[in-house]
Amino acid sequence: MSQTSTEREEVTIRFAGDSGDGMQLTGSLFTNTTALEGNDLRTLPEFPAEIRAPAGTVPGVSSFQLHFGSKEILTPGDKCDVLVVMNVAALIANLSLLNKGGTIIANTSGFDSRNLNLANYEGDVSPLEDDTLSQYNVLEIDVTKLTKESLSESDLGYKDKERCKNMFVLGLLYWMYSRPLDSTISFLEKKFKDKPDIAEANVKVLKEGYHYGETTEVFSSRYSVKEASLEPGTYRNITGTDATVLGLVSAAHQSKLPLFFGSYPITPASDILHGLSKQKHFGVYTFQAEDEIAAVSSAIGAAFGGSLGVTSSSGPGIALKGEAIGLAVMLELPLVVLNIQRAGPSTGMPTKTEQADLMQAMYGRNGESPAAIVAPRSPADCYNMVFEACRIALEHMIPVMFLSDGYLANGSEPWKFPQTQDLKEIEIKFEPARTNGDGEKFLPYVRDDRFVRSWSIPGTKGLEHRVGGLEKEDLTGDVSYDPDNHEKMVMQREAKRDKIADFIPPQEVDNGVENGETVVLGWGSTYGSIRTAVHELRTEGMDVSHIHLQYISPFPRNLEELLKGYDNVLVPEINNGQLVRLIRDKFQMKAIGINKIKGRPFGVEELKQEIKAAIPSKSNA
Amino acid sequence: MSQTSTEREEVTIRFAGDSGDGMQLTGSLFTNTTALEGNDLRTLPEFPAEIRAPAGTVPGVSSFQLHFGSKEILTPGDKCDVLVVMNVAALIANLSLLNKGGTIIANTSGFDSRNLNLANYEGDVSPLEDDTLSQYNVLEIDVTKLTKESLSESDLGYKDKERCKNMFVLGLLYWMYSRPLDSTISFLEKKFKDKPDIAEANVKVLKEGYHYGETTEVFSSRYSVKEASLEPGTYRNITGTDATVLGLVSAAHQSKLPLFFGSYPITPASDILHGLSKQKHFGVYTFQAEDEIAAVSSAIGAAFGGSLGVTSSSGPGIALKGEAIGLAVMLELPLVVLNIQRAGPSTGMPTKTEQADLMQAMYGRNGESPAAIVAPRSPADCYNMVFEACRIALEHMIPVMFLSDGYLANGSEPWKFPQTQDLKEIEIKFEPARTNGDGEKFLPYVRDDRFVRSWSIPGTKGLEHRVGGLEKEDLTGDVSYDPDNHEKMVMQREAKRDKIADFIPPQEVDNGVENGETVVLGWGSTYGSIRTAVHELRTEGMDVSHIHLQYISPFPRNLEELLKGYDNVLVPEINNGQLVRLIRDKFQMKAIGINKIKGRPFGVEELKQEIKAAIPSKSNA
Amino acid sequence: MAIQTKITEHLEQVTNGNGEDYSSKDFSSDQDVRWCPGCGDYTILKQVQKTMPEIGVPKEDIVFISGIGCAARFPYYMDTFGMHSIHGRAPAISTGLKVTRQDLSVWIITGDGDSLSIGANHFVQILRRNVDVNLLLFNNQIYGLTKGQYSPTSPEGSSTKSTPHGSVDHPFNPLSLSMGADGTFVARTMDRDPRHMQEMLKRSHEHKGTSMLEIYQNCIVFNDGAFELFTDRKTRPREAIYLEDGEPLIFGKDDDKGIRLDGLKPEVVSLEDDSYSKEDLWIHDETDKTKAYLLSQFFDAPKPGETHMPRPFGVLYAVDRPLYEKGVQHQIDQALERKGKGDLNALLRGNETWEIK
Amino acid sequence: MAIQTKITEHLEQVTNGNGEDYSSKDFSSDQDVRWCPGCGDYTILKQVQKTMPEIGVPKEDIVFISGIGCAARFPYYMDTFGMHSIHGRAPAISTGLKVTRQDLSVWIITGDGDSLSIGANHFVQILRRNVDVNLLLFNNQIYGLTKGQYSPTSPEGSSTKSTPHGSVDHPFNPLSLSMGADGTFVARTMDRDPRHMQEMLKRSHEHKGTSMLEIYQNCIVFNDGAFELFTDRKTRPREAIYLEDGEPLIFGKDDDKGIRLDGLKPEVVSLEDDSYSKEDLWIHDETDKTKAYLLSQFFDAPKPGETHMPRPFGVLYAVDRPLYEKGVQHQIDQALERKGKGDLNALLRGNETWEIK
Ligand SMILES: Cc1ncc(C[n+]2csc(CCOP(=O)(O)OP(=O)(O)O)c2C)c(N)n1
Ligand SMILES: Cc1ncc(C[n+]2csc(CCOP(=O)(O)OP(=O)(O)O)c2C)c(N)n1
Ligand code: SF4
Ligand code: SF4
Ligand SMILES: [Mg+2]
Ligand SMILES: [Mg+2]
Repeated sequence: MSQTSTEREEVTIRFAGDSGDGMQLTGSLFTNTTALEGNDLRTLPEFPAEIRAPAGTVPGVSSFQLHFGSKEILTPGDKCDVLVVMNVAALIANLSLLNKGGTIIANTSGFDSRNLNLANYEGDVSPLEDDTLSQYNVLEIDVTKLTKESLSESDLGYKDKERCKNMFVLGLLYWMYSRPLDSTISFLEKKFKDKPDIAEANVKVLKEGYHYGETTEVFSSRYSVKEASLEPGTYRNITGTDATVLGLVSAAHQSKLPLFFGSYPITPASDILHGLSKQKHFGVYTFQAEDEIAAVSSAIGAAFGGSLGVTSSSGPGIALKGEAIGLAVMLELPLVVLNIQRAGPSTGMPTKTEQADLMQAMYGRNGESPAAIVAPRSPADCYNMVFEACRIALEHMIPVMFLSDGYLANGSEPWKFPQTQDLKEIEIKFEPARTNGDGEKFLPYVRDDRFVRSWSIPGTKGLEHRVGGLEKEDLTGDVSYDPDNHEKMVMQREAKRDKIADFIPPQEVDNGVENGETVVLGWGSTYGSIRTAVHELRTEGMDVSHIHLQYISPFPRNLEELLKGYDNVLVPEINNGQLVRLIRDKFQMKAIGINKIKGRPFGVEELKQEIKAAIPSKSNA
Repeated sequence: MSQTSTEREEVTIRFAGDSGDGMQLTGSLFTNTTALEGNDLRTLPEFPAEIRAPAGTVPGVSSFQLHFGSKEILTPGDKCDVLVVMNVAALIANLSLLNKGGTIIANTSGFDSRNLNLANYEGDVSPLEDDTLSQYNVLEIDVTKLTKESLSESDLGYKDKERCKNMFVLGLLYWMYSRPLDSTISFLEKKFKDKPDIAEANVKVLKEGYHYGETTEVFSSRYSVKEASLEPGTYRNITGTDATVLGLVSAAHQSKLPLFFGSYPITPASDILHGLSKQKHFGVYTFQAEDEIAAVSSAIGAAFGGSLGVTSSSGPGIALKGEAIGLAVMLELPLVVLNIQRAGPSTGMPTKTEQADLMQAMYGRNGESPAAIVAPRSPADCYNMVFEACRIALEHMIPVMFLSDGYLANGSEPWKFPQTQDLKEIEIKFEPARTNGDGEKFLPYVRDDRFVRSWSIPGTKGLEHRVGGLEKEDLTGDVSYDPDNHEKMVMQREAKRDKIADFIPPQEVDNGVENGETVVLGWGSTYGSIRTAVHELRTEGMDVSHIHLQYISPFPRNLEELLKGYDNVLVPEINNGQLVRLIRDKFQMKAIGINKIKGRPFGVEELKQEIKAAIPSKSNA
Repeated sequence: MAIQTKITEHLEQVTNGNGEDYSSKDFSSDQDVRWCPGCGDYTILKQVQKTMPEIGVPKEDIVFISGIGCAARFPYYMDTFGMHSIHGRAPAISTGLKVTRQDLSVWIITGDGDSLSIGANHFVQILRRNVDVNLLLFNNQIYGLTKGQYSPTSPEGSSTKSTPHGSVDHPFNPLSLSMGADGTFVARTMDRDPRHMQEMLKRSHEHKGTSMLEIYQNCIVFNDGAFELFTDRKTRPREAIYLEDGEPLIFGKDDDKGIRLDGLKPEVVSLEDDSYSKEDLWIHDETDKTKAYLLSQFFDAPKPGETHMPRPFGVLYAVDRPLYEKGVQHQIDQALERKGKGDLNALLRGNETWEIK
Repeated sequence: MAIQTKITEHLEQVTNGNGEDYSSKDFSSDQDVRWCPGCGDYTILKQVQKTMPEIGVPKEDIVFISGIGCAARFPYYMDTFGMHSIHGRAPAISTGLKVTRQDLSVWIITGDGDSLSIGANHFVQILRRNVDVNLLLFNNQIYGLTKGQYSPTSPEGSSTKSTPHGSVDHPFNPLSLSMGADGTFVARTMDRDPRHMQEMLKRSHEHKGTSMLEIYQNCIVFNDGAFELFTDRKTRPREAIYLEDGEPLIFGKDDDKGIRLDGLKPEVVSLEDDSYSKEDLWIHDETDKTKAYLLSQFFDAPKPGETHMPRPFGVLYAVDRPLYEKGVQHQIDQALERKGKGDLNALLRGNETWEIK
């Protein structure tokens, strides 16, 4: 018997099951295979808020969404075409994310009465038995049973056998989307090389799933998704967190400085600490401090000694660092502060994403305390922007805030990774020693033409000097209460921050025209949704362009001029309006915010609606 | 022999000497006498940055400036007409603050070679001997010698006698400005009632100084300053710090709540803790915490228990409180945070004034974290605005930031103080107990028409409930990760803050017209300088008005409309432009900043120049 | 409170229970408990809910305040007043609450990271101030909520998410730190011994002052078996010693071992041969600070030659010392006596006034 | 550092002094000293400047890091590298510096408020980690810079600006707290005994690990005479005891008194009558933790009946324990050995890549 094979331009699959069902692994294996097939893709895992919520319950559901295609893919997809649910809780938690008419692959043994209770499902019969799912195309498969059967020969224990069931689903989907099994097989063999029987079992079940697709009638058709036209080159898949780790190691490498990373764990930033603690052979120092204040303080201490001092946290922890960041502003030492934003205020929703710490980054310190701010726009871009954060901090002797978020940190995409020869040099020079000959006093606060002072590290003869948080006298760096000196220093610290604009790329229009009716101005993790939305609106014939900021403080020199080229400036943000305030204040132009504060990224569709809705109201203003 | 008596509308006297010379006492005694004479006045002490810098040195100079007159007096005066200097260091430190042609009263024994060295004075002869002071009218008096002589009979020790010399100067000035001695005499008798000989000596020297004026020829003339036309009533003199203390005690009294004040010392806020710790008989709890975080946390704990929880600090300490203030935002508990601002960033210049923490108050927390902000405009106004801060916090269950500064805290003015019957009631109501009868669940996050939730304190049967920093579910207050709920709660917290605008007075034009060419918009401690400058400019015929904000978040409802009535909006601030940013952002209008960042208030003259300079540039825009 | 306020009025109106006829069920809230299956926190919750009915406090007068962490979710599950605050600050929040509301029974729930890492300052300060609250330190030697980094109580060499090659910090000894901070009540129990835990909870409640109760709690996911030596039926007799005030230090299965003091040096002796009898043993004295410190030092890995000491469970130290909040209250009452209730009009008027007509 | 960096290159270029032929003048900066006349800080500054030439470290390799307070202005007056940081954080800053720059001699200058109030967390953490820095705790039992509020070391009842009716908090015992935090070097000296201070400064420098040296410092303006009993020639012999390793505990004028141990209880005995001789006395042993704790407890006001113990000065406790920074460095070196110097290209490439043509 034969099944037709349909071609698809893009597909979104969501794997959902109990935390114990291995959906994250299933998802990432499918991702790797798909990447190797040359598709463009974006992924987003969703973990339960609890460490390990009771099995079978809704809060215990863990899911992984993969969006791949032969076209440019920039978001994990608003909704999915295929939803894999290993139990009823997974269905309850995820049904709203399935497109009408979409396919559900349900593991029937996850829908027995025990599971219905655990998930405290309202209906008295399983949703598979009533018409709850009538608008969907449901495939019921007793994955658990089939898995066990296929392993009847194996002498593995019950639990071990049961654990293979995700491979069955994976195999099935590989068949559905015409993907090869080899990369997964070699992964399994590597992973379980000390447990050959387990490896064997997993591989067997994987193949079983694949054959199940081939041999059963359940599937009307299978699909193929062609290679995407990605820029030629060598690619890997990477998450925002890994990209950040690599970017930091690269910056240390390019500046030839030791990397000191002082941090205190917090979701969703902790994984950067974990990642760096594995890079000791790059001479990376990681310090898990007693709190965020000690973390940033230790980084300042390291920077005073000549290292690349970096600290990381998320909203509440960043709030605690404010005072010490102010010290770094006054000391004019390099400092990189990573804020992997999460939903606030206060503890908020730690596992949900948000962009609401921009104003804190800008103003969350006492006094006039200018720092630089950069923001990555995609998982892979975390690499570029954290590298830039380090470069700016080191070359301009200033604290730099790097504003990523949970959505970027956990998401992944294919990355045409660079090699060392492709990387920028980071120019740093320690002030040389002075021979006791010339008795004249060393002046630590003399500035160069970028208003940057020298980096004069301990251990350098003749440079003995004292710095501190009290206002400094121009040039000497001595304590000064002189009124004019204070104003001068405040202005110089600001001028130094603003001068950075001469050392960053000018702002480009990401998509669209330079002078047009409407521009959508974004920053950070909204890039994918905005780019996709604007692209589609343009193909619908709308005069709308997209500008996306990666450098927020200072703004690129040409930004004002660019923005003034449009009648409408729309600013979508995952907050209640923050960049939009900076734009209004700085350029005194009318800018309209489009805001979503749900701990979730913009969906492409909703964003398109919002953009359309926002424009007329503006034009007739 | 007779001396002419000239009448003056206003006079500024500056007393300057070594920290040990008692200039602060001298100044405040002259102030009290002058107040009793019915003059309007403003004072400003200036302390050395060091606790007790070496005697005779410039950093050791302590001074006190008094500006009084028969007209409205709103600033301590840009420069002084009379400068009292007890030694050469005092002259060096203060000469620049004396008006050309002004009078210097110099204690010659403070100008001997020893003092010249201590002050490391450049010139090789005393400034009294060369022509350094040629443009001034210098009176040289050997106060020390005259004091000792007048006490030759007394059997006091050398030091004690020497200490009386400030009374000689005071007596002399009383004569010069035709002031009675009695209030000072009774003060001295009270102060030294256990040391009658010391009292006697001081009084004797005081009179000696007075007679010296009468009998010697040194003075060409004496002056008189008529009563000011102050609003009828009973007055006292008060500093910003004392007014703040009284305001807090009054708010506790009017809300009938215990006042809990959790604080950690820091200049210039510490004196509030000192003042309140003397008010225990009002049921005031003061807690000197281990740090600012514990201070604000303890206030939150007290508020949870039903008390009026207040915490205080200055810039760096406020930065540390950000995370906990965010918790209070989420808990929706009343909390009052006093920030007595000082020059920043970082440790900055602790003894100097600045207004640069407005943005921190507005945005210095993670996530969307709306708090209310109020700012006093004069020392006595600290009473009204701290009372308002408490009222808003208690009636709207929200954290309120009170932004004063060192200039207001240490300055003083006459105050037509209220009595209890003049005070507003503060309406608070604890949620009543529930009889176990009605089993239905208590909902701590139900809101009234002001979007305010109930205050449900421990000890109330049936109200057992849990609050916390995780996002709350609407109504129930349970933990919720629901996307729509989060957006709703973010909006409700903001709406609650904005709703406060219905419960504060509409903004008035302080001076000038409602629709005009130019308005000068100020906030906080710049009131006196702006009001005086605008008054003078108007008398010079300029179309300029003055609006001064005491409520900054939310803004008064009518502010936008008011501001739109002018062609030019000028915003003078003792910072690098902060309110001006909020105005531009909120009202999308072009506003021009006038900024001074010297740790000093605006002088009236310089402000007039700046205002004039700013306007044309705007008009031809 | 000597002064009438809205609070005192409010409390007069509400007629609170006498706190007698409760069952443990009355203390469980409507929230689903969300710890990992098998987490030690469950049994602690159970023991607390069992103990509450016995302390005779109306539940509306009980407040649980926690910081952040797995342990810190505890208040959500207690049907009393509660606050799940911010990381490490529960002691400071509780101080503000207890000083102003001395009528309440305040319980702090905190983890080893919450109170010995970010919150260590507030931890030592509340111990020295001796505010009358009960601090339950859930020590699982790991950061649970953030998915398994080492904590200040993790043994050297712990390999965790943030220390793949093993931790290099020397850990705190929480009980010695508490002694060093002049705590007035220092005790230890374990999740696997419900009866002992209940007893310790009652003792903590009864003690007037800051009661520091360390609870060994198993984190089954990230640090399983950290305390097995003490919790495992087989090894417990050898490795754990239960302290009883006034009783000799005896342990071992069928009480075959004792501890005596040779000068300042504790040593384990056998009670089987006749060389030593109970009379020769160290008699536990909860009020002896030096002995309590020594007991808290039954902790470090024994140095070569030294006999290995069992880990003490029970109350190591318990003495009375004036309560911080009482001192504060006393000054207020004194002031009221000396000056009488504050007269606001007089305060507003100050010392020197003048008339403008 | 095994890895070549710009720092190692830079340090190779600069040829540093051998740190021998210095005089104390070489360590005084060009800044005018700005403490109150008669402040104890002056003599401490003097002793430090006198000691520096003797420790044989080039001054460009010496860093003084302070928090905020009068004491904390100290670095401005030393002609070495220095940072006057923020309140309480010097230990954390120093940890970051020392871990990355083990070639430097790092000195922390801190006050009783700076390190036992706002900075108490970092204080106990650095002690447990045992980073090789020298922490000089200027204890004047008051907040000097903020003009006289009580501090965590002010005795109960201290009436200060913030406690007009006397403080009600029970103060910390800094040395007991340090023992509780497992410090490896715990010592005390006083501003009025220059020679002893110099000796203690040298000992602090020589100790490998966090050296906690408490210095009794007189604040002449806000807390004058706080330590007079110990500093005054007349009372010192009676009230202070100087510790010498391996020597019996003897004090009193013409050494007429000694201290012996009766079990765990120290007691003062007279050496005049013949009932006791030196042989009977407690022999000081810097490595004995229990004895060190006991000595740190010579602090509280004696309870009725108890003999009054003199206050110990000198090194109470000094033991070696692995240094935090060495542990960190060791892991890096190990990793380098195991994996070789990191290959960035390989790291960037990762495990699985694919070609797009
Ligand atoms: C200011 C701040 N920093 C960091 C965190 C992240 N965080 C939450 S709990 C925790 C530590 C939890 O460990 P522990 O206190 O031992 O509690 P456990 O989870 O082990 O019960 C951390 C680091 C936070 N929520 N807030
Ligand atoms: C964050 C912060 N909080 C408070 C202060 C104010 N402050 C400066 S020094 C100090 C305490 C000083 O006492 P101590 O540490 O004993 O030093 P001392 O002045 O007595 O030498 C305080 C509270 C500050 N500068 N920064
Ligand atoms: S992570 Fe550990 S401590 Fe946290 S709930 Fe799970 S088992 Fe318990
Ligand atoms: S205030 Fe005290 S500690 Fe500070 S400088 Fe003066 S005397 Fe020294
Ligand atoms: Mg833990
Ligand atoms: Mg001090």
